[in-house]
Amino acid sequence: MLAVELQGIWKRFPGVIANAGASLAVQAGSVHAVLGENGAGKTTLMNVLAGVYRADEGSVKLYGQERRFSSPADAIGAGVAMVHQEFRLIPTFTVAENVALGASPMMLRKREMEQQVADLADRFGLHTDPGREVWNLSMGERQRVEILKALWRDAKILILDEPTAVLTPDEADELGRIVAAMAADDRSIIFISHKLGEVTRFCDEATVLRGGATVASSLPVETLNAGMLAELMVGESTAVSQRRVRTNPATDTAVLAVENLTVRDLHGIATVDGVSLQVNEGEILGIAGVAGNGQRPLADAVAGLVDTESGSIQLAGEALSGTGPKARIAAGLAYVPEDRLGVGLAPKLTVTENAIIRSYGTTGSGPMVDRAIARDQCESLVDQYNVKIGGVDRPIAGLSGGNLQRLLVGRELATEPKVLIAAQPTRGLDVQGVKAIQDVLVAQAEAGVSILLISEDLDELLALSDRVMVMREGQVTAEFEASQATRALVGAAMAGSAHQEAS
Amino acid sequence: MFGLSLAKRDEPLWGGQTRSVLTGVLIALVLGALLLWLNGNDPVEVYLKMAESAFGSKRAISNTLTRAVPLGLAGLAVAVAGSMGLWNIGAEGQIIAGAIAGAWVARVLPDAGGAVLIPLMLIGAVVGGGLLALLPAVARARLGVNEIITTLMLNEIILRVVRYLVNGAWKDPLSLGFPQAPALPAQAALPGLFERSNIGLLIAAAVLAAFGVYSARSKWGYELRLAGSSEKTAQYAGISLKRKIVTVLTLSGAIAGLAGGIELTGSSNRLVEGVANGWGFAGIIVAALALMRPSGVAAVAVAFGAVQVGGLAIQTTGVPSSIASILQALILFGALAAGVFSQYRLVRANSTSMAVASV
Amino acid sequence: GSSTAGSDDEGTDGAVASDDAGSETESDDAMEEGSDVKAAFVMVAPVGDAGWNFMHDKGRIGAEAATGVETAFVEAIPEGGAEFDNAVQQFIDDGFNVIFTTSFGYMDATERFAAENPDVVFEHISGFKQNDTNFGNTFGRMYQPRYIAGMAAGAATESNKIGYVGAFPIPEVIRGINAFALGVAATNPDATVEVVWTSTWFDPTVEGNSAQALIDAGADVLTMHQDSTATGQAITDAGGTFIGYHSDMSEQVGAYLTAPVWNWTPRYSEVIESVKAGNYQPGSYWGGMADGVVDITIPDSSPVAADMQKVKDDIISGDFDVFDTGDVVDQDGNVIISNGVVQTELTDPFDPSRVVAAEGDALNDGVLLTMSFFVENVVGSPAG
Amino acid sequence: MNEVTIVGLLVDVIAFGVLLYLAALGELVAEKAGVLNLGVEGMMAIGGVAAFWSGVQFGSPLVGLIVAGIAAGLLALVHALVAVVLGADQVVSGLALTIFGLGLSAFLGKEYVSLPPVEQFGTLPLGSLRELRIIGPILFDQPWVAWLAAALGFLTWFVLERTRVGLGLRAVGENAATADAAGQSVTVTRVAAVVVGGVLAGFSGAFLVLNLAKGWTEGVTAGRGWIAVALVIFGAWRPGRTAIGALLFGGLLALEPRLQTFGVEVSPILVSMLPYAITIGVLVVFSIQSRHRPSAAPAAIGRAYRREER
Ligand SMILES: Nc1ncnc2c1ncn2[C@@H]1O[C@H](COP(=O)(O)OP(=O)(O)OP(=O)(O)O)[C@@H](O)[C@H]1O
Ligand SMILES: Nc1ncnc2c1ncn2[C@@H]1O[C@H](COP(=O)(O)OP(=O)(O)OP(=O)(O)O)[C@@H](O)[C@H]1O
Ligand SMILES: [Mg+2]
Ligand SMILES: [Mg+2]
Repeated sequence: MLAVELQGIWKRFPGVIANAGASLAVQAGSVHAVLGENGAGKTTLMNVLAGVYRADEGSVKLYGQERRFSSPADAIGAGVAMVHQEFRLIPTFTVAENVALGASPMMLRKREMEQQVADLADRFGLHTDPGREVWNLSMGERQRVEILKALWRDAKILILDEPTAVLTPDEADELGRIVAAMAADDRSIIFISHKLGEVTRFCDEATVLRGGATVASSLPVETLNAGMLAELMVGESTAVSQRRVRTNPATDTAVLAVENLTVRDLHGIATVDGVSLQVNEGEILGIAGVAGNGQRPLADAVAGLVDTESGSIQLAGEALSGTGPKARIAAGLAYVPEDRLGVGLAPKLTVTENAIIRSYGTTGSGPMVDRAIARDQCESLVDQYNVKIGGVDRPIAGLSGGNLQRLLVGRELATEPKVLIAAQPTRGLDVQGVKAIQDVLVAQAEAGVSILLISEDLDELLALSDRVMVMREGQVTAEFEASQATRALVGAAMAGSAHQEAS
Repeated sequence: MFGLSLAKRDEPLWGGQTRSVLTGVLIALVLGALLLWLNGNDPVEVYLKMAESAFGSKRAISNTLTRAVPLGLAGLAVAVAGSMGLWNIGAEGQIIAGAIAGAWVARVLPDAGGAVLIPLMLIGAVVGGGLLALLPAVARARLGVNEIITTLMLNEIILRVVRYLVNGAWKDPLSLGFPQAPALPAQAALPGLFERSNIGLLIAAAVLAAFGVYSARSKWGYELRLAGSSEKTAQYAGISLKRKIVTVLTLSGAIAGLAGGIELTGSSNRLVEGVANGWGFAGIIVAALALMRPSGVAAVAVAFGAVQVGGLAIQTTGVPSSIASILQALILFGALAAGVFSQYRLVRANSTSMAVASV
Repeated sequence: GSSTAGSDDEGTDGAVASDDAGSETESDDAMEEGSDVKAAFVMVAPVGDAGWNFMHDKGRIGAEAATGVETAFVEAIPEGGAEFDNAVQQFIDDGFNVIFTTSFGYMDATERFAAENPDVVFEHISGFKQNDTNFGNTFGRMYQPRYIAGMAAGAATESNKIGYVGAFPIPEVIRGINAFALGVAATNPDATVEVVWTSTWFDPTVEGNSAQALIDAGADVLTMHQDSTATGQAITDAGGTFIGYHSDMSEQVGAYLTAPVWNWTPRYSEVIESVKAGNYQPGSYWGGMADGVVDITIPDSSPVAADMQKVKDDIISGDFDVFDTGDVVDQDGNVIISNGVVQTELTDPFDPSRVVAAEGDALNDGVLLTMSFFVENVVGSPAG
Repeated sequence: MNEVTIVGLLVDVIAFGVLLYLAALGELVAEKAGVLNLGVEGMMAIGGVAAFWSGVQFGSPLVGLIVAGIAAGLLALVHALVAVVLGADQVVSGLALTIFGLGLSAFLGKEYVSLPPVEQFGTLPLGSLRELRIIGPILFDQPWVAWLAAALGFLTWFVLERTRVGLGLRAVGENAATADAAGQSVTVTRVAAVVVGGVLAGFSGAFLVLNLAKGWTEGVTAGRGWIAVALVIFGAWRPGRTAIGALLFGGLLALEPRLQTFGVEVSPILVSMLPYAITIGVLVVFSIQSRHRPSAAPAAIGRAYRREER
């Protein structure tokens, strides 16, 4: 019996077609993987199923019956629950309140509710403190709350959109067991993940999306291997990333030196906890780690975007601690932040205005922005990095992720930095994009730029880095020379245990 | 609701904001006509009177422009802050503060010549308005205190300050105890231009033009827009947000203060309690209709000034002032709604095929 | 019966009383053949405020009926701003040739317009400026009926405490309070008049609240110098007695006893008629009860009704004037005026260098216009 | 100063407190759902004129209250349509609502100016309780609307904190996308909250016109709606704290004239600044205290929600 049947789903957003006739069929009582590259339309399709988006065309059937959802409430009523990729939690609510939101009895009895949530959590081995406000919780805990929400509703159909992205491998396995138990209970689970190991271990069948359309549906997972899947996802055979050979090996001069750096978040938790590292001239230092283990605050702290509690940062011998971002830029630091549209670019401004974020202060002498120079700079970036734009005076929000990234990386490199921090530089890029950016990084390193590369993509790290450090809970827990770094070793260090992800 | 929802247009409609304001005016005029008709007035006659009194003669144009001056400056004040995502609801109070400071200058230097006194009074007004905005600015920058509320509260406080001055310390010895401030020295009046317009019009036009260009073209204006687009990006670009918040809100107050100075030396010959006369609140509306772009403020201010002049003129023909207010509110609602429809279209989920029907 | 010569539906407007609704169409009909006089009024607050502006609007309607000229008004025009200029200019452009500006703060602007428009007559209310040709001012001696009202209050109070809700401590209001208090003393030497300032001309809530404060302090008779009837409502609820102001408030207020009232109709009609006849003479008109611009209702119920009537008659005939008779003693016990002779040098409190009256001078209007002390049976501060 | 004047002061403190509280409670409900409504002043005015109208027509304050609630609720619906359903700017729409409400109430109320008062909200038949010394007049002799306000305050707290409806409403005000994904209709919740806010502002206007100003005149609200807006912030969006604030602000309003009868010589103009100055002070203190917590303000306030937009 088919629990879910989506057919011919089309969904357009201004300037983009997210789903182009996608389909999906999920057997009742099974765990079904939905795979695809970033931007392939997975989340969009799930949002259609969950009543968040209204499809332009297509049909939704649950248990053979046609459904038309005009709101998430309708979908919830039909037994569909979704754990969203970006958390849908209210920070000022307690765990219990978040869990019960929209599915509570008319009268709320706090104690009783918290007890029930605690019971539910215990039953599935999801440890949490139901009385705590969510803003106090770590990312992993928040993920558990999200899953509890779906369990609380006793959903027949559960959508998990990249639930393991912020979990440690142990936690991910735990989740795998829960999912299996649920399936055994005749529920249907749709599981989205980029980690193919998880797919093969947790799931029964897989559907692959590409460019918004379904390119393979309901493949039995036993018949799959990672290479096949990758091919289906990207549409062309890509060589698995290979270690690059440098022509001009790194030197021993430390250009960036971070000493005993500690950063605390708003709640006083040390997100970076006594980290020391140095990046030599022309070297690429890779930082590996499960998302949320301090990589981002580390990058922000080096770039001067967050206050540090203690420690020192030096760039080419110049002390940077206590200075603002401007001084660091002037000292030769460039930063490609993880959140490109939220941090690295200003979405409402035009392409040109975004292109000059680094240079406007120093070009032209007077108080005015020299528009001719600005335009030239923008156009040369667009040419050099092959950015596809609608027009230099259109808002940048209209660009796709890959093009945003090209412009951003290009802009940062145009400052001719001594040190480049690149956080997730190829996330969300297509194959050519990934290759182009990776080529640029290597070329820069060979030209003597020191690069701090933060990536969740282990293959990328292994392929590009001269050295790899692993961060866990804010600390550097392991360090490998390129020659010794293997997936297995680094993966184990990331997980913090002997356990490693199968692949 | 009713199976209808709003979907973003790929491109905003041509002529977006201008068109929406005009559509709003049109909607308001239709609804207003109904109201006028119910009240026993002839809508056509009333509207003709409105148009004529706002644009029908040199004098009418002067009246409209005279109003556009405080509206434009207050609108600019709000827009300057607004382009960085800050809400200055306190232009009303900053206008008063500017007028108080300007009047204070005249008290201190009663014998200075006009060429000295007027500029000093206007500078005083700028400083006064800026100072009143400084508290909300610092509170917002340092402590994150919501500037909407602090500026709103300061309006009420400064209104009572001027009332206190007029009734007490600054009471005019020559007005037989009636609560009003003394008349300004004759040389403090802004020189006239034509009809009732004075050089305040030129000052305002210059300030509006300068800010229009400066905010669109300068590094400073660029940083404002950057901060307004995304706080984090501004920080990433090395812009000190705290300092920017303080300077921008203070500047915003200073511009509103200038409006107070021009009203004081231009339209009134003494400090009066009602010097702000709602211009500050109207400025919020002007700025919002100009989409917080300083360069768009002047045009909206003139249009809004015309609506106000027209609204007053129809009163002389027996239309109650309440109807003039209602018309004004209707125009605002109309413009707001039309603004939404210039960016969104109404979509109906077809009950059989989920196909898109665009209305 | 009671004599209410000045209340709005009697007196001068009898001739065209049926037309006094004041709507524009009707007034066109009522317009006299050949008259091209049109009268405009500028009001500082909505005429719906039930006080000062309300009475001016009634005066306008009355004058329209009495003279047959077309009238128009604008309301809620702030003092000292461009709006006033716009409105007045609009009136002039529309052919209005008598313009009444009915708030003190319009004085300077009215003066300026008068200079610029010699063909238009401007009459300013409650100020003191004028010119030789087309700009005069008008006010009324409200203190006269206030005195008579005080007599009624003195007789009515049982607690010997009378409350007075005042807007601002300015001479006009202080003068009214003193006149009222002298009237109280005439019928009840033991009673005091307690004053609370509201710092607003119009805010029914604050006015009612101030009235309640006086009631709680023991007052059983209240009056006010405000623009709403809130004081009257408060004392009605408390079971006391109310003395109104502005208009005869008997309709609105249950505990109504009497009220000093404005009646602008005769003065407005007079100005309009003089313009029609081409013989307008600007001046400082400070009319009293004899002119009908201020008046009072004498309540039958008052035990002192006969005395009040006598004082009213004497005021009208000129045999009695409020501050001219007997001793006027301030709160500190100083005799300021005795039988019309100033006993101590009086200077303008706002310009102490200006002597208003020297010791031994006869009482003059300047003393009344700058009055800033309270008489002895007033409790409260004349400084606010 | 004696017992009578002190009791009188406290009676007024409660009356003003009730006036402010009703309006503030309405604003609180709307803001908790993420909608700022700066039209309180206009809604109060409409409520006032409606209450007076029905007082003239039906002579029953209860009917007046209901009619005032309906009228102001309908007015609030305009804001709901423009700012919630269409998602236009909440600040401008609210300001426009104030202009609209003041104009419309003046227009509709023209014929009621200077009419005698209509029947007020009376007291509850509490018998001898009302005769008790001191607390009798202060508590038990208050018009029943005061009890209603207290009850509504409690009800608001209860609904917000203890029921599913309140949880959903708060969620909408904190993060509309999250509430929506949890099945809570953002539009319906917000429209309802704005309308409820309007109804309460209407109640406040009715109480103002019937019991405090005791008659309809243009401008009767005299800026009290703005105090109500401030009060919500003062009360940190909590019904209980807002009640305390209402009594404090109401106390300052009541004290203004009474200080004079107590013989305290301070300018009433200066006293009238206090509520605003205190609000600023409290805001500053709050933000110093809560630097390391999420702000008490509903996080989504002022932001329109459109489901398919990111
Ligand atoms: N609300 C929206 N408005 C505009 N564009 C959108 C919206 N949601 C999705 N898109 C676009 O639709 C496309 C598909 O996005 P979707 O989120 O479904 O991808 P995905 O497969 O889930 O990717 P990822 O693996 O990164 O989560 C993308 O190009 C995205 O930018
Ligand atoms: N927040 C957003 N709001 C509106 N549109 C968006 C948003 N994010 C993305 N889009 C739209 O989605 C489209 C695709 O974005 P996305 O980053 O997913 O591209 P992509 O298909 O992955 O392309 P690329 O291969 O270049 O990465 C863009 O054209 C953009 O217009
Ligand atoms: Mg996704
Ligand atoms: Mg992409």
